Amino acid sequence: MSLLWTPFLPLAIVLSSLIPGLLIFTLREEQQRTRVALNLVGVVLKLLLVVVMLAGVAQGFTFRFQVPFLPGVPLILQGDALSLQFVSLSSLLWLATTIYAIGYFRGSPLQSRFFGYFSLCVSATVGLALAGNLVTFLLFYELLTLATFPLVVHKGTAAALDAGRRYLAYTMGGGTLTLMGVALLHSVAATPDFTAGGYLAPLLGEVDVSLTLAFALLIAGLGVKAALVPLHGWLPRAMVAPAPVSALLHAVAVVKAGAFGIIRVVYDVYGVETVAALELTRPLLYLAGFTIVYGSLMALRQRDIKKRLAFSTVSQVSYITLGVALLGPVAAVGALAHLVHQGLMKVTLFYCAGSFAETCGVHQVQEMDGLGRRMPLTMVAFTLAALGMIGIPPLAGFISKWYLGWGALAVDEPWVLVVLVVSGILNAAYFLPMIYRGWFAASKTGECARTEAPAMLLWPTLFTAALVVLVGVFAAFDLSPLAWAQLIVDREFGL
Amino acid sequence: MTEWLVDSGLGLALLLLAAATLYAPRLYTSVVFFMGFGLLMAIVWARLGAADLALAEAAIGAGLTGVLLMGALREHPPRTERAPRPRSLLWAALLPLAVLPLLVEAILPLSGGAQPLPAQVDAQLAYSGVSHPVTAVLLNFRSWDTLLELLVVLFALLGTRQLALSSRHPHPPWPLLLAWCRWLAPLAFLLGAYLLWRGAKAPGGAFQAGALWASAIVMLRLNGLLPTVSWRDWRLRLPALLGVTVFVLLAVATWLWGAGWLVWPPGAAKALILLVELAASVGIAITLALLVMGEDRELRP
Amino acid sequence: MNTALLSLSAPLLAALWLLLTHRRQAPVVIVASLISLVAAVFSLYQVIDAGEQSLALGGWESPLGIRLRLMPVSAMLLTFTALIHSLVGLYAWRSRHSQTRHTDYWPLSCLLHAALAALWLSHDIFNWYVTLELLGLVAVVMVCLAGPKAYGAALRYLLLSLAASLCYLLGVALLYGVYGVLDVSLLAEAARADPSTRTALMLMTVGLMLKAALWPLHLWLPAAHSSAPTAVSALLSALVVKGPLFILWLLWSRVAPEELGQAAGPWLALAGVGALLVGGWSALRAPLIKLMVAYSTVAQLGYALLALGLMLHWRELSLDAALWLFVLAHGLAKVSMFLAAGEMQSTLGSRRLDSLKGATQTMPVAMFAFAVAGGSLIGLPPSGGFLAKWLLLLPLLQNPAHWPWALGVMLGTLISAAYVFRVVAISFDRARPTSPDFNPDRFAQWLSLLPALLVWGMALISEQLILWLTGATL
Amino acid sequence: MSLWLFVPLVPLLAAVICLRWPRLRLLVALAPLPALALALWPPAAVDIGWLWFTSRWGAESLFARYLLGFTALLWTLAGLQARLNESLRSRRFWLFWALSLTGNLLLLIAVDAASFYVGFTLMSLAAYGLIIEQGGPAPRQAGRLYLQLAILGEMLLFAGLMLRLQETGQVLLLSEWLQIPTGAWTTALLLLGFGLKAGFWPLHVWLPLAHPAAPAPASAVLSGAMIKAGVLGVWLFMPASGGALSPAFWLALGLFSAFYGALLGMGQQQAKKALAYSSISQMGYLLAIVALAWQQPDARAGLGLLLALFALHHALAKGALFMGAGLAAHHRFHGWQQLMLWLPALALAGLPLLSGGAVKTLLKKAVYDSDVSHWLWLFSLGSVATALVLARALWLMNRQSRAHSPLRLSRSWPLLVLVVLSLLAPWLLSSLRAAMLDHFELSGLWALLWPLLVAALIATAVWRWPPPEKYWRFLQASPARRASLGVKRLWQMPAKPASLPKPGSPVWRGWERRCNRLWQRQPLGLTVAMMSVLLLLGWFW
Amino acid sequence: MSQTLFYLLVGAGLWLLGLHGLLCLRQPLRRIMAVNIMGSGVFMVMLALAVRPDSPDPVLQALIVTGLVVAASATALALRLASADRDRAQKTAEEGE
Repeated sequence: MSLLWTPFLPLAIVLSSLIPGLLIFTLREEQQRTRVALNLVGVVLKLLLVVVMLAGVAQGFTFRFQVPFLPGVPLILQGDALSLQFVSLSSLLWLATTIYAIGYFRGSPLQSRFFGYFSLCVSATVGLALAGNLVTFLLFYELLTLATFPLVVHKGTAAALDAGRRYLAYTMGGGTLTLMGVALLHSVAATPDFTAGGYLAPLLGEVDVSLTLAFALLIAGLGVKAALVPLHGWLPRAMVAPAPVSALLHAVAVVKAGAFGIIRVVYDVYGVETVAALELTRPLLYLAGFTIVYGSLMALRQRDIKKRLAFSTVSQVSYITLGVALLGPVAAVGALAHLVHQGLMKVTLFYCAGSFAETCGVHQVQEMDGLGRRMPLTMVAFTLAALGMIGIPPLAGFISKWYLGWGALAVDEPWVLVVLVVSGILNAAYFLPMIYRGWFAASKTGECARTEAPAMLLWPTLFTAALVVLVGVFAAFDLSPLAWAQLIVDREFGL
Repeated sequence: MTEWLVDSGLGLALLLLAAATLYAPRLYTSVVFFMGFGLLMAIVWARLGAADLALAEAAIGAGLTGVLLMGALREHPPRTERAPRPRSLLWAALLPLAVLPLLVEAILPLSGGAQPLPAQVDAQLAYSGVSHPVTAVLLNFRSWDTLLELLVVLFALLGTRQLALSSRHPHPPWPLLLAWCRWLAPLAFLLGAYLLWRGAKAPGGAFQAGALWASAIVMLRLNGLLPTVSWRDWRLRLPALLGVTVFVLLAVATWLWGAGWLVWPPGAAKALILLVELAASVGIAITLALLVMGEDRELRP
Repeated sequence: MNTALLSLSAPLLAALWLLLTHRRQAPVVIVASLISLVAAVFSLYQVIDAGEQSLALGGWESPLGIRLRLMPVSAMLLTFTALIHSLVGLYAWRSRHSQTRHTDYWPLSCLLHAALAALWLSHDIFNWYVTLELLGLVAVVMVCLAGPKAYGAALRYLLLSLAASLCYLLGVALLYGVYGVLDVSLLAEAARADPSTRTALMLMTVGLMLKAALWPLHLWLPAAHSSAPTAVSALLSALVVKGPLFILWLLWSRVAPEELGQAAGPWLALAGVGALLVGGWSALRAPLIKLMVAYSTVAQLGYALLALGLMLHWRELSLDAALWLFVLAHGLAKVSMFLAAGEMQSTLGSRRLDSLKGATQTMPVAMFAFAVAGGSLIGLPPSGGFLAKWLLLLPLLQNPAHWPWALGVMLGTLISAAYVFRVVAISFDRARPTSPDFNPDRFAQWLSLLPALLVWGMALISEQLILWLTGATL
Repeated sequence: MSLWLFVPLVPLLAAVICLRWPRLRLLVALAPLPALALALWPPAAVDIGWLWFTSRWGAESLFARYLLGFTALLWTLAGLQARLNESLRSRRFWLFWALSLTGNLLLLIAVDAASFYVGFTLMSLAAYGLIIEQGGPAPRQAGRLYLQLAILGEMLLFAGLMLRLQETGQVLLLSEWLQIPTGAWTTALLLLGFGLKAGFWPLHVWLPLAHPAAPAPASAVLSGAMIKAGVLGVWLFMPASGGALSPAFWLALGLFSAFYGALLGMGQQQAKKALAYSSISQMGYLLAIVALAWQQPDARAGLGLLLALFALHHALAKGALFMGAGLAAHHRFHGWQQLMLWLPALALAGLPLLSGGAVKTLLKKAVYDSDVSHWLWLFSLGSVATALVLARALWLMNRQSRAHSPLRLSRSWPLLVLVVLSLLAPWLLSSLRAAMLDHFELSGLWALLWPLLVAALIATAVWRWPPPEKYWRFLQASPARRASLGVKRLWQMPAKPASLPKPGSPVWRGWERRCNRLWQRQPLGLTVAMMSVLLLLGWFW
Repeated sequence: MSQTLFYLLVGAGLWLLGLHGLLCLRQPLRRIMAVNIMGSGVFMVMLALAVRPDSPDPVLQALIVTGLVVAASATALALRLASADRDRAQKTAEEGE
């Protein structure tokens, strides 16, 4: 690998969606083919670049792109193991979601705008993943908010606008808190690159108050996107967005950005030791535990499929936070693996919800009766993802839950097991009735003709559903998310 | 003692007149009081030994502003006015009264103390091209201020040009005034020219002269002796802009071919200052006249 | 230095040419602005290269004569002024909806340009008075270009502006009475912390605050700025209010004795926070498009005032850089915002915010410009607004005792986000879109986007800019 | 590629094929055959490095081979029987059949805990599809309760597994776990988790509902094979010395369960329900055997074999009975065909020379050798109860089947094979063969026969003078079903309609308007006043 | 009390009087006059300073001239603006009727 082009690889990964996105904005509505072509070229290019980078990072290369920004704080795009976990997930799901969205929006207006912002959203996500220091992270974190808002309000209805306003209110608030936290940290410790093991340890004992406040600010700011209770209010409303958006929002872009940020802050900014010394994670741990249970309880009470899924996200994303807050290497593996696993499962569920709504007009849980006959393949995907969510072995969710439970015990926090068990039961309580209705209940309207979703909607769904199974069954395989998480943790914890 | 009595009388009269101007029940009375206030001010200044300023105040502060106010009065029928209640006036007076001690505290130390500048002015007066220090300051030492000030005057004219005013029709002037005008106008021209010429050595100068010329123009216009010239006509625009244009061009010229921005060549200083003064006077005269008399068809073609 | 004066005289000569020939030739103005821009850039280059420069006008050294001084900040502002004028001029020329195409806007904008340039270069407290008057009058006159409905606001503006000038002038008189000099540098050497100086500074400050529409003396601004023609609003918000601010800054950072500055700092900073909150709140509740933008100016000036006050209080000179970055970022963003707002307002045929429904569809570029500019106002990275806020925040956060001020900044950010996104959200309403009265003017929309892109483009040179400003204002 | 991979893969493949071509149901029915073959001729265990947390599959001990063998056998025969049933043609049924089968086989060949857990879960959940197959309210309710408890068990098991793993230092191999003691929480969680599947009292509540609801072949595998997995789990996961509670407690629990099941079974009105209660009773015995093993860890190997044999015996006999009960619901058994019902029943009751007799002898011997030999009479009494339940069940089946069409062998040959196999089993398996030598002695014979005779007497008496219905009725009450419905209702309580924030209360708006009016009316005066006020600040400064 | 100080005080008084007028009065013409009186106050202060007996100061006098002209121009504009505004108000009222 020559040294000349390696710095530009991270930049290229960001640009591979940014440039198509900007170009798409300029297209007219009817230039469907060009739009699709641009999208696909970007997607494929990004995937290729990510693969190259994966190979490089696995061999220990670092990819670092830097431009000056603030005095002493350059903008850095850097590919390390942790960022690649997130980048790969985003790129992969971007591929699936792009195809899904092309099918979903066929024939509807304002496509150029949609796909433009869609690409921007992915660029921001990828940038955020590749960010090499806190300021760069903050930059993309805010850009993500901006790029996502038009997607949330894409439908332009009163409900969508309400959701959009709420989304902005929460995320801008979170962004401001994050900014404060970043600035506070910068004022006490400058802003060096993310470092495995953190860079604040030398300051312990001098500026503890600042460090604690900065942590609180950062977590509160990131917690908004990660939908920690009580900062989750935007998420269930944001589900009014079109299905591909919800899928991306819940699986990759927004909530994951928050969770990913928390990971970065805890591991690469503060470092486990500093965090432990300041006893910062205990409140976070309790909050995450509470969020997990609360999200599930709320999901149980929803009638709307997407709303139920949204509250499920609230609950599931906090698994990641929980794993991080446990501060043990095992729990960290669980958290990092869940970052990917939850993404795969939730994206599948939202694809399915979108297909149900588009193909059969099914929006409510009660209307799902007999869907298994009408859309068997979609329903299979839904079932697999839902079972994964519950944590049924050997699906994806089980793997993360296993590591989280193990990790909790390893750091002597057995009560976390109770949270996991209760959450599992509640997950089952809201997912299984849906599965039951789909497969075992007879359709009330008597329709049972087979009306499977169009191929563009079906294939991405099946693809991600298959991944849900594969990453679980082959968790021990060298290229699985779990193995990669293990690699990250080895590097982060210096094992 | 007499000095003191006179001073205190004048000062108190000034304050009283000012208060009367503000709070007189009728607007017309107010305007009259205001003109009286301006004249009294001129007298005070003359008494304090600033003849230049007394002249300027009389011409500009009292005369011109008074005429403008009188003109404006027609647009403002008195019946529309709602007088503020005395009690609210008293309450509102508390604020300035509370500020007064602060100002007094600041003013007290100022009555004495030597200043560095007058000596320097005296020292450099010989090189300024004129012998009257005020003119030297205005047109040589601080000519930049003056240039900008001419721009201010121009802005007032340009601003007036933007304002649509439909109901402005010239009233027939007083017959007596009409009769006097024929004599007064040339006199004012002459007096202005004299002041301009004298400005180099003694109190007087472009502004005073411009004000006098303006009054002459106004008088002639009122008599119908001058035609209505539209702004569209370069013959109006050129003189109105003459002062600024000449000044700016001279500034650029001194930069390009001279010793630097606004540096008058030693020999030609007096001539240049006179040129500027003349141009400025013409400009001011036209501008002021337009400000007083300007009609829509004149200003907004 | 000569280049700086050239940058001043180019628009002045252009204005005189236009007035003499009585033509409304937009290209002349734009060319003059561009010449001025080039000259300003040269002068900026000279300053970076050779440091501060001064020129004694008429060959008379201060205190007798007037000395012009080209400081780094003034060179920067000179460039900035020329740039904004070129951008706005371009818009006013090309937009079908600019209400200023066939008016005296052209000579007036040139004169405004010249007045501003004179102000940046001036270094003499009385000369400042004259430039302030110039600025005030030309601003009022330009507001009047909007026609009779703006007269009320313009009259209030004029009267307050005059009162403020006289307040300032009384302060000048007191200072002159004490020290006998007018030149800023000489004053700075002589200044003592006595009651006269204090009162003089106070009078000048109040006058300048009124002219700069700093809270709580901002009440005239929203009406005046929102009723002016679009291009004028842009110039007023971006440039005119910055003039008094510049003087205020020099007055306090150069002239005022340190102990006075230290005592006055918290008050100014408090006023800044007040501006952020009150201005932001009013913007949030404003029913009209341009009124909202105008109130946002009030709010944004709060940042500058906050930076100024805290700089004085703590002698934290890096805050100067924050102050000027705010000015730059706000200027560019506000131009974009006003142009976009005006373009949308006239195309959609209503001044009300509600009429922006569906604007993302009907006028995407203008709405995008509005949002992008708004992003800088909020301070989203990597826009210019963010850079400024970053510089402002760092000293605030360094010491736990200063954190309450940071809270003010945070609230300000949140409230600006709220008012910007309130508009953005409305524009996404596809349910009942307002249909445009005319065919939207694409080119004009792009012109309105240009400044917003520039303010985000500041990120490209941000490091040098900040380093230079931090060094330059020291 | 190891042969063990075929054990779970073949059923899965068969399921996929069957989904595409539903006529190939036979493939699914025969899918356990590789497992059966491997049970007979087992290759060495293999490590599978790429599967979840790396796993290890195999069946090396006799114990494991017995279990695998009879399970595969039962599944095969039940599958074949199901194939003959016209009403079981839906793809869904066969899919779930195959999935349960996969799970069941997987947990049997699992040597590591994770694989066991995976198989266990798969089996548990897929069985829901079997229970609910016939549709209608009863299966739905039974299925709901089953699923609720299965999920609950699953989660508790997960927690227990995690705790156990922590105790064992993250070693997944089950064989390593035997020597490592366990804590109270782990014990409780594991026993609850597995117990909910095994179905001994008081965790049996789903069983009496699920078995009657499921189709007969499904009930057969459910009762014959699947619930054994629960006991197997307890056996494998707990240390050799038992959990935190004393083994005597578990022994008591097992025996109580045995009597409880029998007692309630006697009062049932449905043959399959009575059989289900009998299963509860039998699971009590299995639990008792496990408890015995915990009491005397040295005898673990022997008791383990007993456990396997008991399970095998119960699987074959109960499987045959359930399948017979299913057939009896639609057909009349006549003549020698009655033997297809009687023989398994008698075997279960413990008739000498049948599998039951042999197992009972072994069990009694084991008890006799243990510290609790004074409890031996309870086991004998238990035999009486078992016999009574089976009598009741047979009587109910008989009553049902009278009206129906005659049974043809072409419809029931898998049942016949099963009965024959259960007859042959004690002779084929050496351990049982040895036990049967006892039956040729009078004391041994009498020990087994007297409970049967007592039971026969009681049965005849009851048959002659039946007690009034009302004495039975309380036995049929099912509080669990009601509780399950309650849980469902609680869960599905609709969310409150989202309360939208009120857009500005009138009071607040009024204030705002007043303020606006104030400074819009007099901006100039107000500003000048503000100026003065600001100047006044000079006083403070 | 010296003459200078007396006139300085008179100037300050005029300034405050003008301020008070601006604070209370509603009529545009009166407000304009109030501003002018404020201006006169400032000029009075400046003049008093300019003619301090020990050093008569031509610079300050020149400044006053400049200030006067500026004030007069602004007043002219303000008056015209007031008239125009009044005119507009009348027109609106007529249209309203």
